[in-house]
Amino acid sequence: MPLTLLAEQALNGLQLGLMLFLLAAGLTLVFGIMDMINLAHGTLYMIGAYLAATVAEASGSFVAAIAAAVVGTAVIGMALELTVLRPLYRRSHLHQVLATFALILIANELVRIIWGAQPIALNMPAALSGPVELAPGLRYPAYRLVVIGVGLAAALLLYVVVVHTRVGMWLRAGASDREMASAMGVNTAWLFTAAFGAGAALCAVAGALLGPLLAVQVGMGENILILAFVVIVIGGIGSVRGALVGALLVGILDTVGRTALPALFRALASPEVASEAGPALASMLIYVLMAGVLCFRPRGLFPARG
Amino acid sequence: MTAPPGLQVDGLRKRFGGVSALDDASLAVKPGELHALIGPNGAGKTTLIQLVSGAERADAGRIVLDGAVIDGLPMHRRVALGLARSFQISSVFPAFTVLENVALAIQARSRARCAVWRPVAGQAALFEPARRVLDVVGLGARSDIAAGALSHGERRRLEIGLTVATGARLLLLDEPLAGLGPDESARVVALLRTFKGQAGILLVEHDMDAVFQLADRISVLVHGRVIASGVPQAIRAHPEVRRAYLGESTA
Amino acid sequence: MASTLHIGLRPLPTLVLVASLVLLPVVLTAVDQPFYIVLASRVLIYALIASSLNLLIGYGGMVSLGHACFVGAGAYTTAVLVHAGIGSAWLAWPAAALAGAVLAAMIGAVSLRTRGVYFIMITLAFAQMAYYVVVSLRALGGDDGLVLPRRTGYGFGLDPHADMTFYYAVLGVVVLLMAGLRRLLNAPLGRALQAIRDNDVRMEAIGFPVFRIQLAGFVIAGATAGLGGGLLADLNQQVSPSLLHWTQSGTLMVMVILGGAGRFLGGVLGAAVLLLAQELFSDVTTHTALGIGLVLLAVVLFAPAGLAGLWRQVAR
Amino acid sequence: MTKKASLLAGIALLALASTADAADKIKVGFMSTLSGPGAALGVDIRDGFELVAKGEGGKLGGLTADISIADDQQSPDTGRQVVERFTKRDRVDVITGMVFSNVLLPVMPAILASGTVYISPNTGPEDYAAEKCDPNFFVVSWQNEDTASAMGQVMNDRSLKNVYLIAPNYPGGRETLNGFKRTYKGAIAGEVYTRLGQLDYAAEIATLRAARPDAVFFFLPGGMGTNFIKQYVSAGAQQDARLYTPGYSADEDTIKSVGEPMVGILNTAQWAHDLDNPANRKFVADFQKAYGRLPTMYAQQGYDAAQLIAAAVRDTGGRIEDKAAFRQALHAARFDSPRGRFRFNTNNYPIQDYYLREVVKDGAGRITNKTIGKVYTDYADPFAARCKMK
Repeated sequence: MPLTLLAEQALNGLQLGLMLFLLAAGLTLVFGIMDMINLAHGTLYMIGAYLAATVAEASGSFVAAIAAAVVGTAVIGMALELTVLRPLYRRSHLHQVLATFALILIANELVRIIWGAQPIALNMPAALSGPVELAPGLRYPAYRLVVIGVGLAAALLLYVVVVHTRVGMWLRAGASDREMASAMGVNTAWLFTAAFGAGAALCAVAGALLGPLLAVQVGMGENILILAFVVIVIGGIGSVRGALVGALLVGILDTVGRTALPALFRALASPEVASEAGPALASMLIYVLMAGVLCFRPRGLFPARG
Repeated sequence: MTAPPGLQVDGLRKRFGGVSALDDASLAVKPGELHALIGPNGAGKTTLIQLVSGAERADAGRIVLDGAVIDGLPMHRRVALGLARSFQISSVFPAFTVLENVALAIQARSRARCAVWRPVAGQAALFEPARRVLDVVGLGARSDIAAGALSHGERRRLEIGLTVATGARLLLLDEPLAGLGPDESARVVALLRTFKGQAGILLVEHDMDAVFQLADRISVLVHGRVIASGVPQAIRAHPEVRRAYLGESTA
Repeated sequence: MASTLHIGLRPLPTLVLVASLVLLPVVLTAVDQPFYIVLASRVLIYALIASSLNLLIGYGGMVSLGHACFVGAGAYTTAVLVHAGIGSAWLAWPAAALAGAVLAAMIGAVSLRTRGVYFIMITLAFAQMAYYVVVSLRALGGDDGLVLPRRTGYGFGLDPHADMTFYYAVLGVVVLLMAGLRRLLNAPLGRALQAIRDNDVRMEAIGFPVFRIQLAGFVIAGATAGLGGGLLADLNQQVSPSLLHWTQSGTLMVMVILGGAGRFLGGVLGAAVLLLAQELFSDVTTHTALGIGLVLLAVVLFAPAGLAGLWRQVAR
Repeated sequence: MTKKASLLAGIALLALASTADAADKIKVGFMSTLSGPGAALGVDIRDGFELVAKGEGGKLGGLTADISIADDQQSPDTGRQVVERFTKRDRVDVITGMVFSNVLLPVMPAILASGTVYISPNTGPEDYAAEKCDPNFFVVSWQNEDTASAMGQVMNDRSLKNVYLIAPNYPGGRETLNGFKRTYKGAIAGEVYTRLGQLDYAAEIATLRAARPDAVFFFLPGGMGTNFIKQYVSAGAQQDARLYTPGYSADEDTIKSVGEPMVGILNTAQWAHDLDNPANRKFVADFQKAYGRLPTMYAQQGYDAAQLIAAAVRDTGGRIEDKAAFRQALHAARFDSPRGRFRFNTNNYPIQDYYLREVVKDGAGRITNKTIGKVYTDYADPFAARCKMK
């Protein structure tokens, strides 16, 4: 593999990983702090993308679209938290799975009723729609570079908030021991709503940013939700650092697997076997990684709770 | 070399992260003896129970039960060999009745413990011995209510009953008096006295009056190390113990 | 003996239930509505599959989000056997159960090392792997699945393609297995599973091999689901990867929780209500999912013990 | 448990409520993918189909049309259930509507076993084109390889010598690439099968560009195609190797959701909304009036499925109870298809023309398909020869 291609694939893996991180960070916070399985997290991502597409269409401004999506989705997320999810915190994971599964069904139908069954358009700003030359022979889509930048910025921001601020201290305390957090006098109800809103906002950032690269359609949340779950389980539920490491691992492994495995099989096996086994194994790779991690570290790479 | 009968603990070490919880702890419990383990908070008493019962693995050291090394065995295998523990915080089956709780412990050592056909209900072989255990711990009259509905004191006694019902020859009791009022405490002390001579007991307890009333021998654990072992009078007189521990706690 | 754990059978309602299930196809044939015989067969099969998941979730405390892969294993086993010319249900159905059991043993051996959310996710991961294996293998028809040229036969001159005959075969299997499941739950192993659900640490401390018992429960549930998959392959005369899709695992879980996890007939009730609701809704609207979603949400918020629990609440 | 009993009573009542057949109407079972990510296609087929009945005041060929619409949720298991309902409870005369071959193939044996006619408004699988061709199975759209093989021809004509192929790893994907390779004569720079439902194609696009092909032929239905095109164009790869695809990945629905990046994509289809014939002008105008959007291939196919039924009903004088006559009328039906000339081959698959379309920005700034040539005239699929049906 030539060096430029290798560099390009590394960037691709990084970019996929960072996007997964945006989704996984919110999920892992909600999970860690509230001990809540939220299958509807992907739904917030979908709502973010739809809001962004609608505002972009109406205003013509991509920045306005992202801002509106972030605010709108955070509000919807907090409203959801206050009405439906709050009564579920003390219930078993089973009930949380069922209720949020129901939310997926409802949200998908509502989106279909409001926006129709056809995918809708969300385009990147024209200025970013081409490639840039990073090095001789290495052209990379400008938009994906922006996505990488935003992903890194979000990761950095989260790191600063979680590690260096009072809110972050509460979050960490909440993730490791909820009783202790409330004993410390933290208003957990407010903290939960805010954390949920923040998670929803991160979803919206991911949805709005990925919209120009992916189809904005009903059901777009579920595919990516499963990936986000894989990420946080690998990283250790409740750990933002784990989510980052897990996301990058998944992003890079998936990218490497998709390019290297079929090539490897072509070199080793008959074309018949290769064209079948290569893609099959590549599809499974991240699940194999997750099962492997859990086999040796049943609580993920960075368990948040002792 | 054949080890003497009873429980031998040799040179146990355990670290959590950078902190040493047990550092070369050794002690021996003879068959039928009530052996108390005392020490200040954080001395490593519960860690020792965890390691001996098999809930956690030691970093180094040896645990021998009646001549057989049991270090590597999972907890349920150690129970089968005759070593059972109780928990500092009562750990029962709240949805099961009191009688069913104890019957479970009997079931654990019956040959048909995982049978799939004959209903449990009506199996006298499980419930008769369970009733006898309940009579011993004084819960005979409460056998048909759900364990979740018991008072704290009753639950402490069920906790002991569950441990006894395993039929173990050596019991590890982790603070059986924790949180009990004087009346309930006296009941449990009387109960423990009836076990003396029938089963070896390693008793972790903070109630010094109870310890000195009951124990045949006492070991003192400080900073993860057993600093003294002997009959109660000897321990009471032991200068190091007085300095390290009793001096503060009897004040 | 006072026990809330023993699953008793009141003779009269049981008799009424079984008798009405036996009479159902006769009545439906009399009113010339054979379609509902097929629907009833489907409900029975899903009742069995949901009950096997109820054994895991409700009685064993093992919240598996990968149960569909055992159904798929059984279904594909049956389909492959039929394609290989082995067309007897007496062979194909036990083989389907065996396939479910073997897969469950492998997945359980790894997954049961984890607890809680991690268990939910690792079972999902394994099911996803199984899904991608099936989608990718051309020998299994890939995304198109496999069509069974005929149903597996029972001998004795019976025609499995007659809706009524097939219904009775399914009914026989389901009643037999539900009876077996009841015995299992009342037997020492069933007790041990429920006790582990409530307090696994204590079970280990009184001498039960917790891991092995959970694995046994997992394998039994996998075998039952595999058998259900075999029946499903026969019913539809086709198998496809959608049987193994994660939303299918989710739907099975919905059935269990909707009906009442840890209630003996919870799985049966959940499967019946969900499938019949889908059938009713789909006649009037294509926004079926909206209705189902709202109903589910209402159940979780207002009847957390499921419909079986609600029934008890109302009856009181 | 008494709850169960009342449920059963409910079912019995429901059964009694359905009425017996009336001879003065035609019952159509329309099952399509109407929810989930594949719903866009199913909805277009349905809208096209209903347009015909609406135009006739709720009738098809003079008979009152009783159309039951059901959602297969893109699952063969659900599809099978619907088919049982159509054939055993509603006893419909015709079934139609399915989008995806992975739903159609598993349920088709049950439909054919019941003796019900099926009219496929979309997928035309190889299975029923050759030896297994069936007098009750009609395809009003195309054989699955047709548009791809037309594109192979286009690439030969354009002297493209080194083409890169990409499709999802499922039977439909392989079938389409086979169709392409059947006619394409040049070298293959690479052939990649991706995960079904894949989101990110950055890695594949990078590998693809490194292979330096003259052109790329891709078949990625639904959202996969949208993702691929958006990412391909933003990588600037369209300048190096142009995108070619069967019409389904470059139709008005995809254009609407992708927008600007679609411009320049070449695709082949049996129909285009700018074909100049009266039937097409009426169809496109009626569709836009009724639904406020441009029709797609799917809409046209659904429209023709309904037109086909209407023509056969008309030709039999409404006597559709005579199944043999009805089948015969369907096979021989003459109707004004928006695509122009259309007739059935011996295997009940179409003989029709194929066009080359290019996505352009038209004078009004609207991005849409423009027909730029005809590839095939009276094209018949290569499997018909193996069909023994006369």
